[in-house]
Amino acid sequence: MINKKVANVEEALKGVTDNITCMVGGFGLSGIPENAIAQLVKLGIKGLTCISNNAGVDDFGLGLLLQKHQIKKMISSYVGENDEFERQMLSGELDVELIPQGTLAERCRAAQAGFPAIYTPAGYGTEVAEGKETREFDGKMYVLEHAFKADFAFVKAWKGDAAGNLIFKGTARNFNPVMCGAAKITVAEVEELVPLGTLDPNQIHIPGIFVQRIFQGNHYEKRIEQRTVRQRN
Amino acid sequence: MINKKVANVEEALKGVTDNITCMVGGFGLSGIPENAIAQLVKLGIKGLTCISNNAGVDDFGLGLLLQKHQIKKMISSYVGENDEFERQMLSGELDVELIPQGTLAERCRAAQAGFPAIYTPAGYGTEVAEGKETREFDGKMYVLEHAFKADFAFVKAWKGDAAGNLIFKGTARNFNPVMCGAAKITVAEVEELVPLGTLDPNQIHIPGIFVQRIFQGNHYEKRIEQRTVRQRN
Amino acid sequence: MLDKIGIAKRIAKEVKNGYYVNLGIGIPTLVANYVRNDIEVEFQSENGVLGMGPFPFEGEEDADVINAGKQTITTLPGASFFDSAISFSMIRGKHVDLTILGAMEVAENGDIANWKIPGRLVKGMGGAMDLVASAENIIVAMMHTNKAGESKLLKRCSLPLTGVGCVKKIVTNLAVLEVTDKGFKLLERAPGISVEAIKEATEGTLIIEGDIPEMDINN
Amino acid sequence: MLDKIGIAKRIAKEVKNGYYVNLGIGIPTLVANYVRNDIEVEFQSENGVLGMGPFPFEGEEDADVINAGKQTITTLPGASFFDSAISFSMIRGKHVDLTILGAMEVAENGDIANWKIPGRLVKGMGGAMDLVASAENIIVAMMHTNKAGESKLLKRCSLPLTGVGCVKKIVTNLAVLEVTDKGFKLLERAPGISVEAIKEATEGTLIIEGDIPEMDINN
Repeated sequence: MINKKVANVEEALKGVTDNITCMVGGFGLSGIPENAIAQLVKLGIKGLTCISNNAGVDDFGLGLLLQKHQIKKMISSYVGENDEFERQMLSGELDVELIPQGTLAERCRAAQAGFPAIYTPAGYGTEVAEGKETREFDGKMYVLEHAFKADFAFVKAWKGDAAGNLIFKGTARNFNPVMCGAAKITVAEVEELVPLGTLDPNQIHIPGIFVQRIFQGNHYEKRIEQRTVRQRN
Repeated sequence: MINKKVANVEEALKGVTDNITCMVGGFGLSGIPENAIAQLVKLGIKGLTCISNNAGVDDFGLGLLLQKHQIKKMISSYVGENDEFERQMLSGELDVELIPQGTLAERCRAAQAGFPAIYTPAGYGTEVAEGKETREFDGKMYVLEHAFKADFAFVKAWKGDAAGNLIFKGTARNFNPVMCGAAKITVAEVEELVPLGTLDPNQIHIPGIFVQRIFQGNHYEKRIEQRTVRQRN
Repeated sequence: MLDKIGIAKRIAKEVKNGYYVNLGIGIPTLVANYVRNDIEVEFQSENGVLGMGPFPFEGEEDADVINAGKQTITTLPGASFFDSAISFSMIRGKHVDLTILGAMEVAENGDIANWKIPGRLVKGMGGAMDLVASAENIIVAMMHTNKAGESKLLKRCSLPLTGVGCVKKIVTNLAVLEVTDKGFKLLERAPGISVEAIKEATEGTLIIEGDIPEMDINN
Repeated sequence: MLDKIGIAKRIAKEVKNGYYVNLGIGIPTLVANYVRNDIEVEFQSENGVLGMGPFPFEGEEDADVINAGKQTITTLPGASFFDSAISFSMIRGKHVDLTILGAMEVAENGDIANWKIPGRLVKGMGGAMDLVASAENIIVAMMHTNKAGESKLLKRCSLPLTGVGCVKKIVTNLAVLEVTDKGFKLLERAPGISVEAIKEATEGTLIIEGDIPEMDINN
């Protein structure tokens, strides 16, 4: 077993510098690497390019980095729900590249799997395809989209072991698995780091080979963005 | 829940006709759809084009179909261990297209995921790339390989439910998941069809949306091709 | 004229037995409430769940179980969770049978615009571009006209597109229309709405053949 | 001159702490037996397992747990099973650190041929083409000459290629060689083998700089 365990978030983020490109897992506020984001804030890393489906809310998730002007560019599919984001985008402080959600997922997966580019139908005929190569296959048009290149991927899982194996929970899985191994260094934080041999080899969502560093995170808030409930009869 | 359960292999293979293209899961003899193969033999379906990593052995797996001359063409990565196969290939009765194993997997996955084609480095500069489009990305050469088009995919899982959800076991997983949803109709046979709600939604390898028909198979032989053991001290 | 619930009810009738359905935010989300309960349907949400159930009872919300609108949800027996790549494999691979989504504009050639208004804050397309580029069967749920009273069914979209030539059917507060080679074909009128009123509210080519029946929004 | 076990032992020394390793069939498989046990290494098999252990005890074989050679195996704590697409994501995505495989021919430009002999039965390339096209670090394990005594280290491969310009290192029964821009650079001699004997057995350009040390095959 190749040991990926590091003692804490400080050790997990060693080597992170200004101006890196990082992938950040999560959908909305679900499954975001809360500890890694807090540490990026603490370290005062500047000039980040973040590849992440969303940009958090004003006071949580990537919003914490936006508050401190640590993000230079966001590559996302949906960035609503964030006033500070809006302000920085409109003022030109923040560069924003919006791409279709499936394209975002697959450009990560391409990096993970060693594909240089993919052909997707998403965005054909729209401004998303402007300046990009397009091509017809079987009468349908596709856009050539390139694999992402990132320095770090920060992901969050439910359980993990020292070998770097990960299991996600519910819809907190989302972009986390496709970002593992899609950057030079993948840092996984887990709610519970379980003893080696505890996880069923048949039920591992991401094998440890895609993860370089793993640590047990602390104090997960797991904030709910839209609390919707129904009444009991 | 959309019910995918069919009563038996007869019902599962309804609509299978001569000259179809089918994907067949398994690696060696591990994880092969034993019941579907037996039924193809029984139905006497002819002129099959089979997309399958291997071609079985003389008296098991796809070898059973070869014996009866039911296969017209094999698309595989490795076809050793089968004398009848060899004879038919050398005599020209059987058409064989050999492609790299990773390319085989990804051409299935492309069909599953709605990608028309992929760029893979495998086979560049070899006869596998002859007549195919090649392209450079970042100084490395890639071959354009197209998604498979198949009529049926026959896969085998360990457990499944009426919704079509599948869980595989060990290395019997192999090509089975990537073939699900990669053909017009995916027929899954399982060792155990469990009651709906029994499978943990978090631990499903293939969601039922990729499966059209599911049934519980019978009499799995699960033959071992190379029985290797070590001595107890 | 229909209200949003009326539109949702009418669209619910388009949901057939055995369909996997992806619902967009807004009116489409309401559709789930009105699907006949004697048919089998599964709802997919692109953030990674198939087999969505109703909202949870108070106190049973799970931050790790949400839909694409970031709302807390539950799952039904037979549900599954999966990652974003697999989710869009379902969508791009045409395994999802029906996509229902809102729009700012639809053109008579099936183009749709629903993600961006130049000069205004852009929130992003989310999964909409993948959905419209892939789905075989797309129904748009929207008001027939915008707040300024201008038609949203146009000859050509004026806003940046989400997808080209993809919309098949439109259900508005005034009508049900099909996108054909020749334009918007009027299929049904909302209760109490005249063909004239629909003509008035439609900028794109409107095809009216024979008597146009009134909608039945009940299942 | 080394036997197959000697070659495997010498290659085992190339396996470093923290490496994920894919072993081909034949001599490469033997390498696992000689890797130092004070380092951490995980073996990947392209049929879908990471963290392979030794063969099972008799009676404990599981038809559902095999390696790419179709042999029954066991797994070690921390192992995982996965599908063929993910397996080749590991390989193509360069997550596997070292690939060790056999060859019929290697050319001085790093080309390798190991899957097909025209006119003879072709079994297929299996995962070899994916492995050699992707791996950063490929070591070939083979005899220096074929059964007819002809060199397998050539100026140009005569057999159909498996991959181009990909081999980095070769360990034979006679020598350890590195593939460089200028040809095969001789790094080590097998015990008792002279530089002359290696020259004799090498058709491709052989680069000999300074004294060539004898191999140490012990860890």
